[in-house]
Amino acid sequence: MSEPATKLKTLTREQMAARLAADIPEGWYVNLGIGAPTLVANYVANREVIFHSENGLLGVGPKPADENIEPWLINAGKQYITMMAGGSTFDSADSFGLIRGGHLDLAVLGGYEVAENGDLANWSTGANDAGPAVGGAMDLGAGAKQVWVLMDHTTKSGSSKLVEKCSYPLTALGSVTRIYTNIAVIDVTPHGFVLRDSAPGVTFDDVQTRTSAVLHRR
Amino acid sequence: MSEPATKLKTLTREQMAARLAADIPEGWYVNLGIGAPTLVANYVANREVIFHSENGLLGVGPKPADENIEPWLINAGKQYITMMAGGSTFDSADSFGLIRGGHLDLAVLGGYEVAENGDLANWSTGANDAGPAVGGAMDLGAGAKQVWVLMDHTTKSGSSKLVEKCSYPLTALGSVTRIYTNIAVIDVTPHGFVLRDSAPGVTFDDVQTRTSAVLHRR
Amino acid sequence: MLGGFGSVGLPNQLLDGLVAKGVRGITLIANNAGAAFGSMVTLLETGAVEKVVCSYPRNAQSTLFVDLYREGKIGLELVPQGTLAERIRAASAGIPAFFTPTAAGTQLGASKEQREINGRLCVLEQALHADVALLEAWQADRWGNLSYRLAGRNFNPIMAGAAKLTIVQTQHKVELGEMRPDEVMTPGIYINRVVHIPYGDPVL
Amino acid sequence: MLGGFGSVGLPNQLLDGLVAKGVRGITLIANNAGAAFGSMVTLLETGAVEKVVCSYPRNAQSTLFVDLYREGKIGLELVPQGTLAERIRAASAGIPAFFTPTAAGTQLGASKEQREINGRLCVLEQALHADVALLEAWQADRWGNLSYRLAGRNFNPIMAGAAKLTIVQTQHKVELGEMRPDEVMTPGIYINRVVHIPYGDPVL
Repeated sequence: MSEPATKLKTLTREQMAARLAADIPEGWYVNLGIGAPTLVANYVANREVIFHSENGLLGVGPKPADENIEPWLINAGKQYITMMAGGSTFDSADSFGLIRGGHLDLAVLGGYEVAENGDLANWSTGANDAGPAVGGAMDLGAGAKQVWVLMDHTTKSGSSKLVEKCSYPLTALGSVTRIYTNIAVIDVTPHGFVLRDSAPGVTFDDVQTRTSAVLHRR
Repeated sequence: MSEPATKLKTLTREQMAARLAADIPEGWYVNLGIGAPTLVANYVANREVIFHSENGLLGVGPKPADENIEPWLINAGKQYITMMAGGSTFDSADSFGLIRGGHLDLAVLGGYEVAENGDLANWSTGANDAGPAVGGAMDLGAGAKQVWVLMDHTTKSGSSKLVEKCSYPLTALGSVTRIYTNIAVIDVTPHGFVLRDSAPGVTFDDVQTRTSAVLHRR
Repeated sequence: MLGGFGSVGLPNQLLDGLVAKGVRGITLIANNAGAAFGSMVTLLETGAVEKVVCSYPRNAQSTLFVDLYREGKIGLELVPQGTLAERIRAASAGIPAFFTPTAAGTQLGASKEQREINGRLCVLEQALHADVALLEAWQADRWGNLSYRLAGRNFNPIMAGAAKLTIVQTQHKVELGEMRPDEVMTPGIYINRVVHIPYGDPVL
Repeated sequence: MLGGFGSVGLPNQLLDGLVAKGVRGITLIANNAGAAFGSMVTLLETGAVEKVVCSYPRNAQSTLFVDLYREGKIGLELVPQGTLAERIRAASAGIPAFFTPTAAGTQLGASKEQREINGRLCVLEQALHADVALLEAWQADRWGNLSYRLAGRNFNPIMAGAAKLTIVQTQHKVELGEMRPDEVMTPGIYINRVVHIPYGDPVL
């Protein structure tokens, strides 16, 4: 694995979420994975984006104030939510029919690794520290029109999470179309990784150094 | 084909429907095929029987008076109907999931031929005088817990419609459990046709003579 | 792909538009194709429909379809009604193929892959996609959320999502939120265009 | 087979009954199995559950399931959530098996029949039946017609019909006809028994 030469000023999780949110067009139907992807909802306030939750909801609104909690409204992360006007409810088969049938414009998922052919590994590190669990990750990976991955560019030990070939168990084959990391935005194309944007002060070479696959210029 | 020796007094369509209706227990969920089977609904007034219609209704009630027609309530035969209290509506996929999933207690269908192994032919005479059409017959034949066929015992020319093997194109394999004709009620069992009941004045031999397969006594 | 069962839930005015536009070479996917009146008749008579995928192309008041079929002027793929519904639902739900006992061992299953599953003969059926779905709803809002009236539901909710382009004619336009979350029968995600056409009750 | 997503729509009191009855040798089919409190914990702790069929047997507040699993005291069939839902729906709808792109080419699809359909690798999945389904509803009437409250719907409607015996605990009992035909989310044909348990709101 490549060893970064210099220490970069990286984006926070909130900044990463905001950067990703900026690219979501008005009117898109979007599913946000559990964890960091959930933050994306905080940065689309000026646009009408319709959020889906796997447990059977479309039109998920912001978190309620404590005094306004509706105990029968939770999202797939088991957090209390609200519904927007225009929201709808349905059962789990319909909810995943919607996902698998290619109706979601976008799923934002976390990732352990993304390969240059778009393969995603995000459900198991093999070691299964927290025990095996897959949830809706494989369905979202296989089903959404666009799969954007929101993750740090490297592991804590400095290894690239953007790789030639995933070493962890796969979630879905060739499904990732874009990656938002704490230093860059990278398109996954038929030719491999293409740098789309980088964080302030981060150069192409900075990103390539931290990517264990060939990075192409746009 | 056997030639009846004597002319029998046969049941009318209404009498056949009433005879069949008498065997439907309270609480059953029942689908009535288009044509003569529809008449069965007129003879269960003293029991709570819940009728299904393929176009997405459970709890179909009697025909409305002309002045009370609801134009958005029709049955699969495209006749105006009413809904009972407790009725429900759903889409065509759910309606046939209900059929195919084995949830209906009973489907009452018309028939061209029934074989002694329970094979049913009721959708095409091969000649297709009225053009090809199948509707929900194959789904009902394959899906309902019980399939009872309501039909004349013989064709207009006197041929038996209860046969060793169907000559017309099949609707469903081994699915018919009972046959109500204008002269008899016949169970379809692993051993073949078994006479269950016959019309007033009709003997076992009368029925056997008009049946082109072995008829067993109960 | 055309919603409706008989004339209830049928998008008549969108069909009129199809006639007015002069679209030809149509493969029509609908439960019923044996129309006795209206634009369906025009589409059949003018040869705009090349093929029908249908469970019941028969009508007590008209022999139009049967006549065309006998003369070899129109194609037909006859599909059991439940299999038709499930194939359409499968297209919307991302299921490319499924096994069903319906039609196994019959003429309509004869040309298909068959397999015994749990002791029961089944046929493999394919998802049925369309280029365009024309639907009829009772209520629709700006997002395309829909509700249907009584037996007007039928094939409409499952066809929403089974086509590349889904157009709905609605009897009533409502504001976002007028339908409660539980009242929405088809979420707007499946709908591309909504046209407000308060045409009134269906005629049998 | 157990309805609910997390604690919303979970039939807690029917689970209590299962504990009180001392049922053992259970194969538990549910979306979540990593309970932190309640009868689910008792069922796991007492070894009443032999195996779990589940998409997410993990809980932020508890490592109970994971500990049992690591010690080899409980079996697990991990199923992607959408495949779990579709397999249950298939059981109810009489579809013995279906192809899906989900999990194709992954560990969870590795032991299954795979086939390329329309250029896409798919796995063949089987209908998932149960002996008993325990469900939670908001309203129920004498026929067993059900409605659910908001996110309480989830797996409940599709499990109704996927088991030989379906038992529902309902928050509210209503008269026949109080729910309009369009308000019934699960028709009573799928339901065998209804128990009226006005237990109040779920606790996360």
